[in-house]
Amino acid sequence: MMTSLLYGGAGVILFALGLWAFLVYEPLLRKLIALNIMGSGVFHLLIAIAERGALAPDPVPHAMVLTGIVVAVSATALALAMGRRLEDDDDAR
Amino acid sequence: MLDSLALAVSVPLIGALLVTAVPGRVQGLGLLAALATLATVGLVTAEVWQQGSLRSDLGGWGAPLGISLAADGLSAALLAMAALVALAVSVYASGYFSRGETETHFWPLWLLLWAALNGLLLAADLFNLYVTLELLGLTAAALGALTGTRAAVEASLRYLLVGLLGSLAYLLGVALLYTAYGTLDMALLGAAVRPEPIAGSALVLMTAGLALKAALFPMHFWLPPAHANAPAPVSAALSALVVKAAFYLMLRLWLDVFAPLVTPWAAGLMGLLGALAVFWGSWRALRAERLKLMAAYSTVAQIGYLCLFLPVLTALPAGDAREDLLVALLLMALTHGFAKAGLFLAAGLVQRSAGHDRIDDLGGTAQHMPATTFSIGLAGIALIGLPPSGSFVGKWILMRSVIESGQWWWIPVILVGTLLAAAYVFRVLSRAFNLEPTPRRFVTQARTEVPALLLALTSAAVLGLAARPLWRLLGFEGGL
Amino acid sequence: MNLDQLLPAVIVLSSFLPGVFIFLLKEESHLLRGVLNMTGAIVKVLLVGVMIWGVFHGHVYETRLTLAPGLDLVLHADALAVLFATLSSVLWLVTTIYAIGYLEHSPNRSRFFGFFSLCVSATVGVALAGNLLTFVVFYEVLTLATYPLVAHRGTPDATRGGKIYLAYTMGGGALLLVGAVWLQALSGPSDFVHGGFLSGLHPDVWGQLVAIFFFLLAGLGVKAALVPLHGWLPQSMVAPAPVSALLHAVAVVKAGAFGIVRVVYDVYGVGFADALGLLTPLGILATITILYGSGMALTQDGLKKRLAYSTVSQVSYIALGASILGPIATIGGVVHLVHQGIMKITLFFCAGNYAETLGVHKVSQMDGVGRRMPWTTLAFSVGALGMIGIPPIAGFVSKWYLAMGAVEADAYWVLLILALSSLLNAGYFLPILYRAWFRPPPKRWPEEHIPAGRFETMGALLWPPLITAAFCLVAGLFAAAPFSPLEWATLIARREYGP
Amino acid sequence: MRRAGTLVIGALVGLLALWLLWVLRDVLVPTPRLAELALQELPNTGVSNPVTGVLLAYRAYDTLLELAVLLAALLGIWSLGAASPGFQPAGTVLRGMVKLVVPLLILTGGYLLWVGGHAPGGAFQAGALLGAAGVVLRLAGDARAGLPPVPVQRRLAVAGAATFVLVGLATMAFGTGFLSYPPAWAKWLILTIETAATLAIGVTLAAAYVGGQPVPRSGEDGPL
Repeated sequence: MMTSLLYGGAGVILFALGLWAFLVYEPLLRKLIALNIMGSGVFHLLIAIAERGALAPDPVPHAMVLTGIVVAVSATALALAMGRRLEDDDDAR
Repeated sequence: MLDSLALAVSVPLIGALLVTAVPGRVQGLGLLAALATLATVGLVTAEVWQQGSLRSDLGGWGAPLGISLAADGLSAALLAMAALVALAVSVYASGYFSRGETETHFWPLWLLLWAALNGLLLAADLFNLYVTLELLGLTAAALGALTGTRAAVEASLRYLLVGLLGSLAYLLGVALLYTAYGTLDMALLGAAVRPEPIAGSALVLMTAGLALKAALFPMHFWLPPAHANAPAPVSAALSALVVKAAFYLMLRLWLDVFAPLVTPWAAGLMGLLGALAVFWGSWRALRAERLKLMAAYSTVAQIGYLCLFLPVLTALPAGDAREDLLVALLLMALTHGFAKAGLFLAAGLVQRSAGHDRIDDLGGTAQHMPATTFSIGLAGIALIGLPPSGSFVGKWILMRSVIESGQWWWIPVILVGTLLAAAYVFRVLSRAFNLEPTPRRFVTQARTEVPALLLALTSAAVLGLAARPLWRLLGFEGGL
Repeated sequence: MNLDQLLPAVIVLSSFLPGVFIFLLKEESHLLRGVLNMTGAIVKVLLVGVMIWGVFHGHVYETRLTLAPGLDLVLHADALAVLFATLSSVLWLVTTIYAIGYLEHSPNRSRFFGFFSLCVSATVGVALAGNLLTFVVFYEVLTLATYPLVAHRGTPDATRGGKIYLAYTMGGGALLLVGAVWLQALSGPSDFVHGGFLSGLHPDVWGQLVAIFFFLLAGLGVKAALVPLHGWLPQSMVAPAPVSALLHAVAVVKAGAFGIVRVVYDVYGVGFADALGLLTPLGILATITILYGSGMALTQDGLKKRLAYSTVSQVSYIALGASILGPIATIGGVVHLVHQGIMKITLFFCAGNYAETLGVHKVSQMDGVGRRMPWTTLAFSVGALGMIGIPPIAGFVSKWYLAMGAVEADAYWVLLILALSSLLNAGYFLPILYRAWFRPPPKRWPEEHIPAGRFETMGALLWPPLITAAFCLVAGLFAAAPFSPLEWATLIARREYGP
Repeated sequence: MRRAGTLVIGALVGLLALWLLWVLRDVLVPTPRLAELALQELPNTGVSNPVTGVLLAYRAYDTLLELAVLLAALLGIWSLGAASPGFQPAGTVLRGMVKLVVPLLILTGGYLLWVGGHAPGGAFQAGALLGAAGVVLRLAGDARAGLPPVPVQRRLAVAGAATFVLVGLATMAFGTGFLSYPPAWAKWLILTIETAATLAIGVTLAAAYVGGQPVPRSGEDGPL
């Protein structure tokens, strides 16, 4: 119970930190990292709830996290590619 | 066993995979996939028409362990609208993009977006919805950047980031719900949800995330640049379908999953945001210098319009009046979908023909393209909500319900919205009357002009006069 | 569905479908366009003729399309509907001939005639509307169809006129919509019936009914050009003459006045409206408008502007008739719906002829115009004298019944208004007639477009005003004949006040 | 001013965090959850690793769409223009290491793919390793990250989702319903899907790292 709250709470705090950084900082890279931290926060929470008490871990949140990671990677990749495209444009000027 | 629900998602997906693998025949294969998708959606709609609602347990597991797809009248109607709009967009795109790079990039992403849209409208599982939301967001952002201009890439990047933020808020909400209730299936959750803090937090997080994606005021800031800078067929799809999809999901959550939690105050807040969106979006549309920017701001206003339904809907007791209002909301959404798509497609033609889309300098172009000007006019009628458009019927029922539920303060909002819409639409249309010589003929490029015209015509005339089947589709009295 | 259920819809479509085809025509297909136009116009007149015969013999013509539960689109032919439908379809036929002649050689005719056809479809829809929803639908479609005609010329003036026209009519439409929806929320879905359908409502909502009346009146008053909602009318004079004729005599202004008549007689019922105290404000508004319009007309030098203000004034006779409780005043108001139409369209045709033939746009340029264009000026004189109320022209009949009605209702002040107004009418029309007939013509006309030949101007321009002028005389001389406007108005009044 | 804004946002976000912590404090109890049901049904899935069971049996449809998400990202990246030319060719030492590491990564990937059926592992982990091999190659100077020509890349990138959806349609055609594997076939179908998915993920990740359609070498395939 306490451990779960610790992990889950850490997830919430990560989410909040990421949200704060996303809202406050301008540069693309920081925003992207912030988003990934937010994502990690949610994943953290999911992992925490998978292992509540002494029962066997719940595989459903685990699978959700795996899927979530792939989605996050894809989105980050696309955002980075767009950012790079913008920087290339700047260089070309 | 033909599973029409699974087909409605997998057919466009297969189409996307095909055109990715065989880029040499992208246009032919793409159009073929579009037709096939329309056929599957037709099948879904027909089955819903006959059976009321459909449900399919993918993999045979069933809820809560497996994922289900489900369709009812609401989703079937939106699915059908999306398919018709998407087909028109596809035909238009086949004439709009010159053969080459852009076309190769457009088709696979476009079909993926369509698959995501169908997936979202049919999903019955909250986490699956997250995946479809992300697929939708990624494809939409990538398509928005297809023009390759700096403004477009910048706007799309912002769109992507905002979309991700929205999805993460949504996902956190899903995680909270799973924590509390141990299921992800919407129907099961709807039965389990109790008015308690964790469910309330999930509702707030998910609504906020989706409002961001639906560009509800004041979270609309990303929409106008993204929609205005995308290539015309993409703008049409983004404004008509993608934004509506987020709103649809929000509506589903409010009405089906979180119904016990929705207080009059919460619904009133949504209505207030909607009212502000109507004012702000319409005002900015009126001041917009460019046609596509005007259309984009008009989308902000229209989403606001849809939100006005929420407080009235919650105030009405279950019964005929509430059912009528729900259909009116749907009718409004459908009409706006067709109208906005038609408007953007037409705006794209104007832009291409004139080399720009500055409203003040459009005179000659409008005069030379009567069919396109007509499309803008017809779509405009539907956006204003003039008869015989579907939004007129929707507005009538909304106003009637507003009066009956005693929330008369929404009436001025509706009126001001209508008049501002008339002002921005006719600001464009008045450019069509000038001293230029006579146009050559009504339609000059059938492949691009006719889809726009048909969409606009559907919104302005067909939906309003033939709305009755919607009652039957949703299983309400008063249908055919 | 039998034919009786289809006829109203067919009548509306008889001009709508040609309109749609006309849009799709190539600009050069003048002949085909003319044929389509005329076919639509003639078919419509014939169908309306069938309907008159049927209504007279007790047939019920009703087309009903359910848009949504409680929202029926109803086209229903009662006596009042038939009266207005006949007026608009007959005058449309005449105006079509005139417009084909008037617009020869000008650009964008496909667009013009397309909207022209839509415009009359909407007007007939307004005429046949069987409930408020249907009325609102066609009323708004009418706005949409007339805007392109007002803005047609594309000059900065036309654009501005169009904008003002829209601003007024859209605002009015919004208010009308509120009134109509509010009314439906109170009374449920109801069709127009003689004597109204509201008197059974609980007295608690009477206050709301009064408010609704003013919403409806504001919406209708814009098109009917009631002061202070008349501002668009003089501005929209930039439109081509056939459009002005259409706006003033056939479609827009008439739709507003017709709507007021409908609301007073068939929604509230004139007795109930009187009980709610609604007739007095309506009468006051009409009076102000009558006097203001005439006063403004006196000061205008532009011929069309003078006619426009005259319309503002004349149309309010209809509202005035509706505001007096009593069958005779009702007859006067309703019959003026027709009489004002045929007289005013004659005047606008003539004004168009002067402009098109000689380039004469102002009253001050009209010296001796009667010698150069005697037939046109003759028609103009008939219309003008009718407006003043000189017997035996149609206008006299209207004013006579209004006056009698006022006496019947003990509203003697109306007599004063009528006298004053007629004096003002004379004040702005007689000088024109004097100039035209008795002053010597100038050496050169401002811009002589059409030289005098066998006729003083083109045949297509000359015949329409002559025909409508003849109508004015016939409607006055044979007012007591069966099927005359007066007889028809009497029938309507009899049904409204009931046995 | 800006600082004040930052503080306000910080305060609001902090409040949100506190609220969520308060909400979570008493719901982190063991029930309710799907674990028991998932473990109970596991023998019917054809795999014995519960996470793989969720990913490829219970929630296979999610995984299918997720492959589509990955593909969408790659397509988006490709649509943004050509890739940058890449890095300097690696020096001797690095090249030697690459020669060692890349085969090892591929081998490990293969192992993870196989083991995923009954222990932690599976297509994503394996695909990630393949992608990593591509990244290493690109860092070492191979402009195309060891990937085949673009037309082949396209086919490989769609292979995962295509196999997946075709299996789904096939099971539908055979009457068991979309993605309902017949028990006898389940294990092999899942393995087939996972293999295709591994390849697709590996290729997609590597291609995404290249970051655009590679500039064609002379005499080779053109940009499509």
